[in-house]
Parts: sequence; C-alpha cells; structure tokens
Amino acid sequence: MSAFLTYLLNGLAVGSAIALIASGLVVIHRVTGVVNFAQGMFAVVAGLCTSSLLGMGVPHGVSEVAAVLAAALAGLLTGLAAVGRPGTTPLSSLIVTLGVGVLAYAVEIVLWGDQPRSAPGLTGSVTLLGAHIQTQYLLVIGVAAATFVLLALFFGRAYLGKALTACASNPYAARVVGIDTRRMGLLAFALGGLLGGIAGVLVTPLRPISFDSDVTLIVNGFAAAVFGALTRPVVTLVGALLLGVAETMAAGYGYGSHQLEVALGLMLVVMIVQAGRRTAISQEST
Amino acid sequence: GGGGGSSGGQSDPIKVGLIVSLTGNYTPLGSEDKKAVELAVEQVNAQGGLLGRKVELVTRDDKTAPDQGIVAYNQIKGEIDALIGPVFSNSALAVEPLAQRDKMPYLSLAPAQEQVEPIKSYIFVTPALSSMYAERYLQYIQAEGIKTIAVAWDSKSAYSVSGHKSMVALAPKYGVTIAVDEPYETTTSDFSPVFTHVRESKAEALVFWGSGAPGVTAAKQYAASGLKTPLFLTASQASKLWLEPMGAQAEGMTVQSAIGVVGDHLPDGKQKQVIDQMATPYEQKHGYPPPQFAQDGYSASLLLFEAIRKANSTDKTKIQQALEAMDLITPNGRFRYSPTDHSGLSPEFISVNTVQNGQFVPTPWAKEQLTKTVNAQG
Amino acid sequence: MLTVTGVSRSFGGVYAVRDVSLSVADGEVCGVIGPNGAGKSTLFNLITGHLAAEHGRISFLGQRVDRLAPHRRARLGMSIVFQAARVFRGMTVEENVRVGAHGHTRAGFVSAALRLPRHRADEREIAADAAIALQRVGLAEWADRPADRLPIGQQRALQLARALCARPRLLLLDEPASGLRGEERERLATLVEELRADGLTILLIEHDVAFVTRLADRVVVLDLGQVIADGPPAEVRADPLVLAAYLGQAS
Amino acid sequence: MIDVNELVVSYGTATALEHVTLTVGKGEMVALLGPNGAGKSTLANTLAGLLKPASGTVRVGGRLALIPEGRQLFPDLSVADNLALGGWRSGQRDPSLVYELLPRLAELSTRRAGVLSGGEQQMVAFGRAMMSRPDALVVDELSLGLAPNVTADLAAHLAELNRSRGLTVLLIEQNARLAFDLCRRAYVLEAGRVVTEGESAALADDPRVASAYLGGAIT
Amino acid sequence: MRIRPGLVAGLLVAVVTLALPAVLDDSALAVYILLGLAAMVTVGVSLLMGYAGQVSLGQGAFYAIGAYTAALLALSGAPPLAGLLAAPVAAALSALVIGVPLLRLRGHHLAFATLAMQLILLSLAGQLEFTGGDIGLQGIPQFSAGSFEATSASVYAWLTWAGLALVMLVTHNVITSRPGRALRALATSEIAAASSGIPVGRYKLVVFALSATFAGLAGGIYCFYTGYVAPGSFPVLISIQYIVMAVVGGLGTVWGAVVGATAITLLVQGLDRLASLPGMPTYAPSVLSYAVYALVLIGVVLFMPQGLVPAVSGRLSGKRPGIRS
Ligand SMILES: Nc1ncnc2c1ncn2[C@@H]1O[C@H](COP(=O)(O)OP(=O)(O)OP(=O)(O)O)[C@@H](O)[C@H]1O
Ligand SMILES: Nc1ncnc2c1ncn2[C@@H]1O[C@H](COP(=O)(O)OP(=O)(O)OP(=O)(O)O)[C@@H](O)[C@H]1O
Ligand SMILES: [Mg+2]
Ligand SMILES: [Mg+2]
Repeated sequence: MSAFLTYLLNGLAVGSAIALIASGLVVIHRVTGVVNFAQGMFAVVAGLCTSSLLGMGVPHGVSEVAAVLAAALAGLLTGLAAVGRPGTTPLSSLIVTLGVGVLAYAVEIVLWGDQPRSAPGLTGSVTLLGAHIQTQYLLVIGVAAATFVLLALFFGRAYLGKALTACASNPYAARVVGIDTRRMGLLAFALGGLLGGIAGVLVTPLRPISFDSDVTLIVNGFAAAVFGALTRPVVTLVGALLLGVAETMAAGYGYGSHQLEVALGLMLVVMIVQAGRRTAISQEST
Repeated sequence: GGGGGSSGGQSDPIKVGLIVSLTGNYTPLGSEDKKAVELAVEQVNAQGGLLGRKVELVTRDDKTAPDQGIVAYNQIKGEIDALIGPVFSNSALAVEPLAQRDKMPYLSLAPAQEQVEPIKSYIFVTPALSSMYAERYLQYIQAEGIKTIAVAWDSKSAYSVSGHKSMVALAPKYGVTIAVDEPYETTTSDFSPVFTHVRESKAEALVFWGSGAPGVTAAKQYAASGLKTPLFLTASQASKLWLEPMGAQAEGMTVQSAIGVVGDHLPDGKQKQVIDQMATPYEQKHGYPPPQFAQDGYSASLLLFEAIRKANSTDKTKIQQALEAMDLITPNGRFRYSPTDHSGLSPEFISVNTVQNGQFVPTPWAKEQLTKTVNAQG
Repeated sequence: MLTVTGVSRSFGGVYAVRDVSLSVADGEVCGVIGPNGAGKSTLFNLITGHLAAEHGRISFLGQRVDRLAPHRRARLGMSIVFQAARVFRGMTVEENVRVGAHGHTRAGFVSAALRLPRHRADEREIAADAAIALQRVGLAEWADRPADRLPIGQQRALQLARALCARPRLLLLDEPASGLRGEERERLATLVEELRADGLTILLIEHDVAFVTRLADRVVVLDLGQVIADGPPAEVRADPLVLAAYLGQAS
Repeated sequence: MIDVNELVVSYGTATALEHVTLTVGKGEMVALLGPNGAGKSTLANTLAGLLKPASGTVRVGGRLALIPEGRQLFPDLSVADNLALGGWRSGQRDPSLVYELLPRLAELSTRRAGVLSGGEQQMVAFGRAMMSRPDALVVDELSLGLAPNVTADLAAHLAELNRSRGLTVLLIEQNARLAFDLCRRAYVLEAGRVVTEGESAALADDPRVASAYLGGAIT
Repeated sequence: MRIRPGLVAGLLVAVVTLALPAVLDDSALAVYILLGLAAMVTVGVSLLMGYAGQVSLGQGAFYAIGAYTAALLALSGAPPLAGLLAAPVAAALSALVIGVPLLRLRGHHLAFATLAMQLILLSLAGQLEFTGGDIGLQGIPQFSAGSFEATSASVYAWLTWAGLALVMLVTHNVITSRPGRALRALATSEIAAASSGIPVGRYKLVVFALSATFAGLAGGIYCFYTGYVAPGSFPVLISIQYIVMAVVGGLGTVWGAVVGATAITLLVQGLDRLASLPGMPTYAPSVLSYAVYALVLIGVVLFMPQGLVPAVSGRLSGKRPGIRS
C-alpha cells in the first residue's frame, strides 16, 4: 500500500513537471495557433542560467527569478521570429520555432558549453503515510497546481485572457474588433517563455540539463498538451498527471523497460476513444 | 570504388581520420574525444611527428546518426591512413564493415561488445567493454563479502544492457545472487519504484548501470530517499559531469572508473607517467581533468601512433599487423591486442572508488589491486 | 422519395429537432422555412447523415438510410449545398466541381497511378459533367480560378455546381439565395425551375419567402425544432402561427 | 465621416478596387450595391483598416465598427464572450443592451458561437459590432440568413440609432429594397469601380438598377 | 496531354540525375543516395500533408519498418530482391493496421499519435531479440537480383533515383486524378467531401498507406546500402526533418519535396565540410552547423512561406498569394 502511494505521489510529481512544460505550449497555441517546438528550449535556458548564476554565488531566489525572466525574454525573441512577421501561417511559424530551437543550441553551446549542468534545489525527502517523496518534488507539485489554477482563471474568466484566446480562434475577427493580434502573440510567447522558465528552474535540480535536453522535455509536454487539445489547461494537467502516474506505476509493477510504451500507449488509447465521440461536423463548424 | 591513397611522398603528413559525434545526442562525448585526440596529435607533432612526417587530423561529424557516419567515412576514406571511429555504438557498427572491407585500420571509441564478437581483423576497441566493468564489480562485491545485490539498468542503452547481461551471467561465479533486477529507460525521471523495490528486498548493494542524465537523476534521488543500501555506480559516472551536479550528495558513494581517473593515487611508474602526460596539459587547456571519453580518445591516438611507428610505414596491412602485436601502456591501462583479442584491456585496469571531498578515491581493496597491476607492468 | 419519421436530435439537453416527420414526393420542390435556430439546417444534417438522429427513421428511395454514413447516402443520390460555403481550398473552381462526380465514378488509386483505361474513361465523363454543371450555374468563365479566392456569391454557386455534378436525385439547398442580388437571385430561381423540370426532387431552406413561394410546391414550417405548419405556400403564409413566429408584421 | 478618395486595392496582381471615390457624411446612412465580386467586401475591409490601399486615401473620423462578411465570430468562445470582445475598443463589457435588442442571444449566451445556426451567428455579429458603441458602422450584408422579422427589427434599430445618436452607416445589402428604404443615398459598384451614385429614390427608378437589384423574386 | 515546360524540365532533370552516379565519387555518392532516399520519404510526407492534410510526425517509423523488413529477410537467407520488394509492402500493411485507430484522430492529435507510434516502435525494436535490440542488425548482404550483385555505390544511386522517379510518377498520377482530387478535398472539409460521396476514412487510410509505402521502399534501399540497421538510425528527429524538407520545398507540389530534401541535405553536408576544416575552433562544428542551418531555415520559411518551388515558379509566372485566410 505504501509502495502504491509512493508510486502515485512520485508519479504526480513527474506529471506536474510535464504539465509545466505543457502549460507553455498551451498558452502559445491557444493565442497564436502555433505549436511551439522551442518550448523545451525555454526550460533549458532557464536551467542553464540558474546553474550559472548559483555557481557565481548569486543567492537562491534571485538566481531563479532572473533565470525565469531570461526564459521569458527568450520567449519574446522566439515570438518575434515566429509571429512577428504578418502573414506567417501557423505551419510556417511552427517550422520557425523549430529553427529557433536549433539556433538556441548554437548560442547555448557558446555560452555554456555542451556538457550537462545541474543546480542545487531543495534537498532531502519527506514521508507521507509511509510514502517517500523528495522535497523538491513537493515544490514542483505546488507550483504546477498554482500555475494551472491561475491559467484556468486567466483564460476562463479574465477579459484579457479571452482576448488572447480570440486571437487564435479567429485572427481576422480579432482584428475586426480591434485586437492587435501581433502584440498578443508576442505576449503569449513571452508568457510561454516564462512558464517554460519556471519548469526549467524547477526541473534542473532533479535532472541535469544540457543544450539538447529540450527534446526529451518536449516529447512528454507535447503529449500532455495535445491531450488537452493544445488549448485547455485543465485537461492538459490531467493528461500530464496521467502520463506521470502511468510511468511510475509501470516501473513500480514490473514494466520498467516499457514505461514509454505504457504511458504513450495509454494516452493514445484515451485520445482515440475520445475522438470516437466527436462528430466531424462539430469540429468543422465555421 | 574504394582503394586508398596511403601513398604520398615521404614529407606529406600522415592523415588520421576522426569521426565522432559533434552534433546530436552524443555531442558531450564526441567533443571530449575530439579535444583529446587533438591534444595527442599536437604532442606527437611537437616531438617531430611520426616517421619524420607530421600527423594531420581529418575530423568529421557523424551527427549521432549511423547513416551520417557512413557519409562521413565515405568522404574521408580516400585520404586517410587510419581511422579513429565513432563513440556512438550504432555509428561505429555501421562504419566498421566498410572499414573492414577497405582494410582500414580502425580504433573504435565505442564500448559495444558486438564490435569484437566476432573479431574483424582491422577493428580494434579502446574503451573497456562493459563486461569488464561488470566482472570488476563482482570481484569487489565478493571481496566485500556481499552475497545479494540489486541491479538497475537502462534498457535503452546498449552499454548498460550488455553490462547487465554480463553481470547476470557472471554473478554465480562470484557467489552473488541478484535479488532485484530492475530495468528503466534513459528518459526515466523518477526512480522511486527502483528504490522502493530495493527497500523491500534483502539486497546489500544496488549496482546502477547507466550513463548521462539518469546517473545524476538516480543518484540524487537515492540521496534524498534515505535508502541505506549502498549505491554502486559504474564508470560512466566517473567524471565532473556527475560530480558537479551531485555536489555534497555524492560523498561516500561508490563509483567505478578506468585507471586513468585515479592517477594521483597510483604508485609512481610508467602507468602514472602516461596518465599525467595527458591529464596535466588537458586540464591546463580546458580547465578540468579529462573525463573518461577524453582518455579513450587519447589512448586510441597513442595506440595508433605506436602501431605506425612499429610498422614503420603507413601501409594499412602493416599497421594492422602492428596493432595485433600491440603491447602499450595508455591512460586506459595496458593494451595487449592479439589476433584473438581486439579489446586488449582486462578488468585489472578498473578501479573501484568512493567519493571523498569531491574526489574519486580508490577503496583500500582497489588500491591494493591497482598497485599489484601497476607494479606487474613495471 | 424521402420519408422522415419522428426524427429528433438534441444538443446538451436542448432539442434542435424534435419529432419531425415529413415526406417529399418524387419531383416535388419542398420549401422549409422557420425562425433562426428553428432546426432547419440540423434537419438537413440528419437527412444527409452528418449528424446522427437520436430517434426516428429516414427512408430514401424506399430504403432505410439512417444508419448509413454520409458518403453512402450521397452515393444513393443525395446532394447538399451547405449554408456556410464549404469550398475546397487550394483547388480550382473546375477541380472543385469535379470532386462532386466522385460518387458515380469508380477509378481508384491503382487505375489512377497506372493511368489505366478506366481512369481515362472516368476523367472524360467527369470533365463533361463538370463543364455542364459550371455552365448551368454561370461559372464557366471562372473555371480556372482558385476557388477560395472567389467572392462569396460565386462560392455558393460553386457549391451548387458541385452538387449538380453528382447527378443527384434529391437536392438539399440550405439558403442558396443568401448573398445574391436581384438579377442573380432571378437566375438561381430559373435554374431551380429547370432542375425541377428535369425531374429533380428539391428540399429548399430559404428566408426569402417570396423566393420560396415562387418555387415550392409545398412549404414546411419549423419552429423550436417542431413542424408547426405544412401545406401549399399561400396557405402557410397566411397561417397565424407562422406569422407570429416567423414573418412578423413585415409581410 | 467616411472619406474615400481615388482608392486602389489589389490582391497581388489582381486589382479589386480601381479609383473608388465615395463619402458618407456624419449621421448619414448610405447603401452600397453591386454584383458578386464587385469589390464591396474589399472596400469594407479597407475601411476597417484590415487591407492596405495600394494607392489613394481612406479617412474615417471616429470609431468605426465592421460587421464582416461571413459573420466571422470567435467559434471557440461563448456568445457572451464574443459580445464582450466587441467592446474591446470601447471598454464596454456588459452585453445586456444587445440582449434587449436580440432576446434570442440572451438564451444562447453560454453557447459556443461556432455551433450556432447561421442566423443566430449573424445576430451575434451584429451585436458584437454594436458593443463597440461605434460612430460609424460598416455592414457587409445585414439580412444575410436572418428571418424576415429579425431583419425588420435590426433595420428599425439601425434607423433608430441613426436618428438618436447620429450613427453613420455604410450598408452593403443583398436586399436592395431594404437598402433603399433605409438609406437616403446609394452607390453602385461594379468590377471595382463606382458606376452610379445618387439618391435612393432616383436610383430605384433607374431601370438598369431596378432590373439588376430590385427585380426577380424579391418582394 | 499538352506538352508543358514542366514536362521538358522534368525530362532534363531525369537525364541529369541518371548521369550523375557515373561521375560522382564515393563521398558525393553517399550524399546523393541519402538525399534521394530522403526525397522519397518526403514525397510521401508531402502527399500526406500537402495534399491530404494529414500530419505525420512518425514517417521515420515506416522508413524503419521497410529497412528492418528487408534486413530480416536478407539475413534469413531470402534473396535481397525479395527483401527489397517486401519492404514497401510491409510498411504499407503496417500503416493500414496502425492507421485504422490512429486516423480517427485529426490535426495535432494525429501528429502526436504518429510521433508516439514511432517512439513505441523504436523502443520495441530496441528491446526485442530478433531485431537485434539496440545494437541492431549487422552484416546485411549486398543487394543482388539474380546473378547481378550491387557492389558499387553507383548501383545504389541508380536504384534510389529510379525508385524516386517511380514514387514521383505515382504521386503525380494520383493527385491529378479522381482519388487525388478526393484527397485534396477532404483536406479542407471532410464534411463536404463526404457529401460528394467520398469515403473519407478509407481514403485517409489509403493515402497513409501510400506514403508509408514510399518510406518503406526508401528504407529497403537504405538497409542494403548501409548494410546495417538499428533503432539509432531512425530517430524521431528524422521524421521532423522530412516535414521541414517538405515545407521548405513547398507543400502541395511533388517537386517541392525533392527540392526541399536536396536543399536541406546539401546545406547540412556543406556546413559539415566547412565546420570541420582544420583550424576551426573546438565548438565550430556544432555552433556553425546549428546556427547557419537554423538561420537559413528561418529565413526561407519567413520569406518564402509557400516554399522554394512555389516561390520560384510564382515569381516566374507573377502570381502571389492573397491576404485573407
Ligand atoms: N453542434 C451543435 N451543438 C449545440 N447546439 C447546436 C449545434 N448545432 C446546432 N445547434 C443549435 O440547434 C439549433 C438549431 O440550429 P439550426 O442550425 O438547425 O437552425 P436553423 O433553423 O438552420 O437556423 P438559421 O435559419 O439561423 O440557419 C440552434 O439553436 C443551434 O444553436
Ligand atoms: N483573398 C483574395 N485573394 C485574391 N483575390 C480576392 C481575394 N478576395 C477577393 N478577391 C477578389 O477581389 C474581387 C472583389 O471581391 P469582394 O469579395 O470584395 O467582392 P464583393 O463585392 O464583396 O462580392 P460578394 O457580393 O460576393 O460578397 C473579386 O474579383 C475577388 O475574386
Ligand atoms: Mg441554418
Ligand atoms: Mg462581399
């Protein structure tokens, strides 16, 4: 029983980290319609920044905040390239974000080298009802929960959140009512960068980060975000937690070498079942 | 096609090919290899080169992809006299049949067992094979009086898969039982299932096979988990890449390494001298001690240079013959290639260390063993 | 020709179409009118199979079709012109119309890839059909334009041409005259009359009551998903229920 | 209020408007007629600043709202949100005035706009434009897809706003009779050029105009 | 059929491509072959994405299935020709089986599903005994047909480019016909397509299988050319690369796929040459190849959003894209 609880808690933590990566994807897609393949890069930039800043003796807190801001800046720059030019289609923008991700490799290697780096976080672990969980994990869960509550409120309730959503829902109509879709797109990218940065700062103490860690980060994040149709924060969170728990449960009950298959397979099955319920006409409504 | 120009005038440089991963997943490994081989070439040229000729390096990137390894090989095979080949096992395995067909002396930086099973006459391996690391750990475990162990291994890494396989095969020989046999994946970010299973078992030690990120992730989570069973890590963790992120949490953990990593702790002698010959300038140049991959690259260079010297020619067949008769001390230990042994090393050149004050320090048992080894080679 | 019996469909608990029955005779032009949101387009989607009915049955040409996929119903001879212009982007006007002929031709991937005689024969037939259809709706000189760049009015005409190219038995027109002006409307009305003369059965949704009155043999009025009147146009136009729910004092 | 002078607009190499000159005075209601493809929507989009003129000038005084062709709602947002976003420029967030005018929308307020019926969408598009409290309104098809009684209500509402608040209106409308009833003046656009302009009454008597726009089945 | 300048240009290109293997050296041939193989897969991606509107982020999986099929057959003693022919068939059959559940998904969901499919497939190949695990399959014999054995790279070059020509011809014939129009139609509106009598589900499945066939054929040739097949040969990034190639060349044109594959491959190889020149700083290879590659990619996509082929042919004929939609 305590083993089950351990897997469950740790799975939730893994899922929370995935959810944080996914949140940025969701924000950017929801506003611009672009799948941002540079999302993992934001986390990498933040992770590498914290590691450097902490290494230089900058205190905790300051380092992390600075790193997150650096990631937000990276987000803004990515946005400028991806949606800054009028008339760029979402598919073109997607390829541009791929390109930006690769360009970032070059910059990161010049600045930080090609070797992985890590950063200290919260140490030790706690025992809840006989289940062991790292303290840093609790932080990840807490931040993810707070982030998603805020996101859900922002997009569900706030006027600005709705205006942002409108931009991707119908860009032409957004311009008709006077929304500056380009500015909103940039805002979304900056926000995406910020969220990616938060993910990076929290994850770097758990696993070393190198310039190309973005690939592993984004695969899970993408899975969760797609689960939420790249627009729905809460469903994304559910997807991410499902993914995380499936992975630890698979390992816990003897399928350690099939974690990936089990977790991705589960996502696929759920998506396919859901798809069977939707009619084409409701998806194509104009 | 094919056929190479090993000819060329006596004053032309000797051309050594180097194919490593400079982009893609294996960049951190390939770039270390490249630095080390460049250092070795620099040193040999400073001493007047080989056979009175300069040595020139022709480097290509395999982009951590087998087909790009082939492209790279096809690009340079016409101009080079010998090749130091990919660190990415899959690239190495893709290039080796071509090198063998072209009779190209080939020193591999990849540790995959399959390269020497069966032996291909022109293909030689420089890193210690994972089976040797497995055997060395079992020797240590037996010496420590441990009877039951747990093994965790990365099911997505060829290195760790074959290390695990050897360990399972050799365990009975050393009177060791494997109580927990736990696969995980390279992308695994949470090891609590492994630790939970170990905690519930009678295992007296946890041997962890893996390289790169999982090595750090798992060791950190181990430190946080409060698990009492000692953690044994393999040689992939024996570098600053692992030490730095671990920080103080690494203290007291057991980590294997090639002999070169613990040069400071060796008695004076030929072995120590060779290690310093590389480690000192390398550290001066790059600011950190050479990691394992760098030592592989350097050892491969030394082996190749020695073979060319012995062959007294850049004739490929002669180089191959010289390699098969090789007996040379390198930072990786003493290589004795023979027609039936193209890996050349043996488990004696592997150290078992604990981390003390951020340093790898051989255990008393290892120190004793290594001293024996080193003294035996004079 | 078409019999709809007790068909219902709800969205999130609200019925868009509720227990609707109607039948259309061979060669008849049947108008469907009703307030916005009455369920007219939903009814068309139920008939053509883009939405599944929750209750009731639909028969077409004496065969039950309510379990058939939309493309099967299309192949039986139903063609629909949607309310929203759904033209195929990235294709020319002529190619759009050719797609309409899909149902009554057979050349598949293999014949196409190998350019077998079957492919050639089909293409000839399709080209001829498409040319006639384009001619009928007056789009002949637009044939080579990219379809998505057409002004809205032409896009609707294009949809009609595509539907005609399918050689339908039953044509469902959802507000075909919307966005058309006097002359253009007149041309459409004439076309519908011609089609009826050719023996085509037509179901016609339209808010232009005069247009419906002129063309329809019979008018069905929907309100809140239910049939509130069914009869000859003149009779329906005088129905007080219809006046209250739909026409207002305007007419 | 709306001043268009020698306007040229093109899509790539295809010119959609050629030297169009047109004015709508403050508080005036003017109709714009023309066959399919004449360039009416192009003009509307240019007035709203969504297309750039190739040459010529467009001047608009005050806030302009557009009811675009094809409704162009935010399909993933609720009706209420669609309306609220109409107030992006004006700062008005409360759609209750629109609900008063179009009670059907109040019933639908939580529904996703993308699943509404065609006429319901047109109502939202109208309401959304009204939310910006415009000084000038460009309507690209008012009656499109609307039931006769709804069309009549909206037309009356426009006339009322014009009278009470001096709302300026440029009306593109398929139903020429309705347009002439509502507007004092009208322009006729054909193939990107203004071919006729004048008082509605005079135009309605012009046999060419009458046959093209008033003829046929329209009551 | 009218004689069009495109046809003449096509013939010219065909002559040049066939002549090239005879004059290229081994190192250039290697690039030429891999380029042709990439183009072959990309034509399939372009057909699937550019015409039928279905995204696959897992096309590498079918490349792998083709390669493994041919390799396993050849290693088990079957004649290599049989292996080569079986490769596209196996890829197509797998696509049919996998496609039934997967193609119920649309858009990003489908993109993810195909990506996941490739990850799962690679993971299985890396663990199963008969696929050689992570190390893969070695010692695959040279390609041969009857008494003819392919010993030189130029034979593989001809094989590749003949395969590519076939793939392009089939694609061209399909898209300019009844089924092709149906595919292009369902890309815009499945509803309107179904209303025209198109069995949307079946057509999606067939085009998925067709694109897999192309990838499978490429995989078959690849396996004989390299003589070695492993999960590491088919990383997920390769699938993304195909999409990049298709987009850079121009979606929705058959030539776009080939031009895109050529442009990207030559760019990457050129940068590699440049970066590994002696005297470059240690980080030159990675930094230079990442940076320049990225900048060129971004530049092309931003300034020629329709892709190279449409941009060039559009410039020639003076057409330009519109503003709305
Ligand atoms: N997919 C859907 N989900 C939820 N509600 C829907 C959906 N489709 C239609 N509705 C609702 O069903 C009702 C009937 O819609 P329908 O489109 O059939 O009306 P209509 O009679 O065609 O109206 P109009 O004349 O305005 O086109 C409307 O209130 C509409 O909002
Ligand atoms: N995005 C576009 N790209 C290229 N040409 C276009 C585009 N949009 C419109 N056109 C062309 O511009 C011309 C004017 O079109 P516009 O939509 O303004 O006509 P309209 O008068 O509004 O017609 P309708 O009555 O059908 O709405 C037409 O010839 C049309 O083909
Ligand atoms: Mg309707
Ligand atoms: Mg218009």
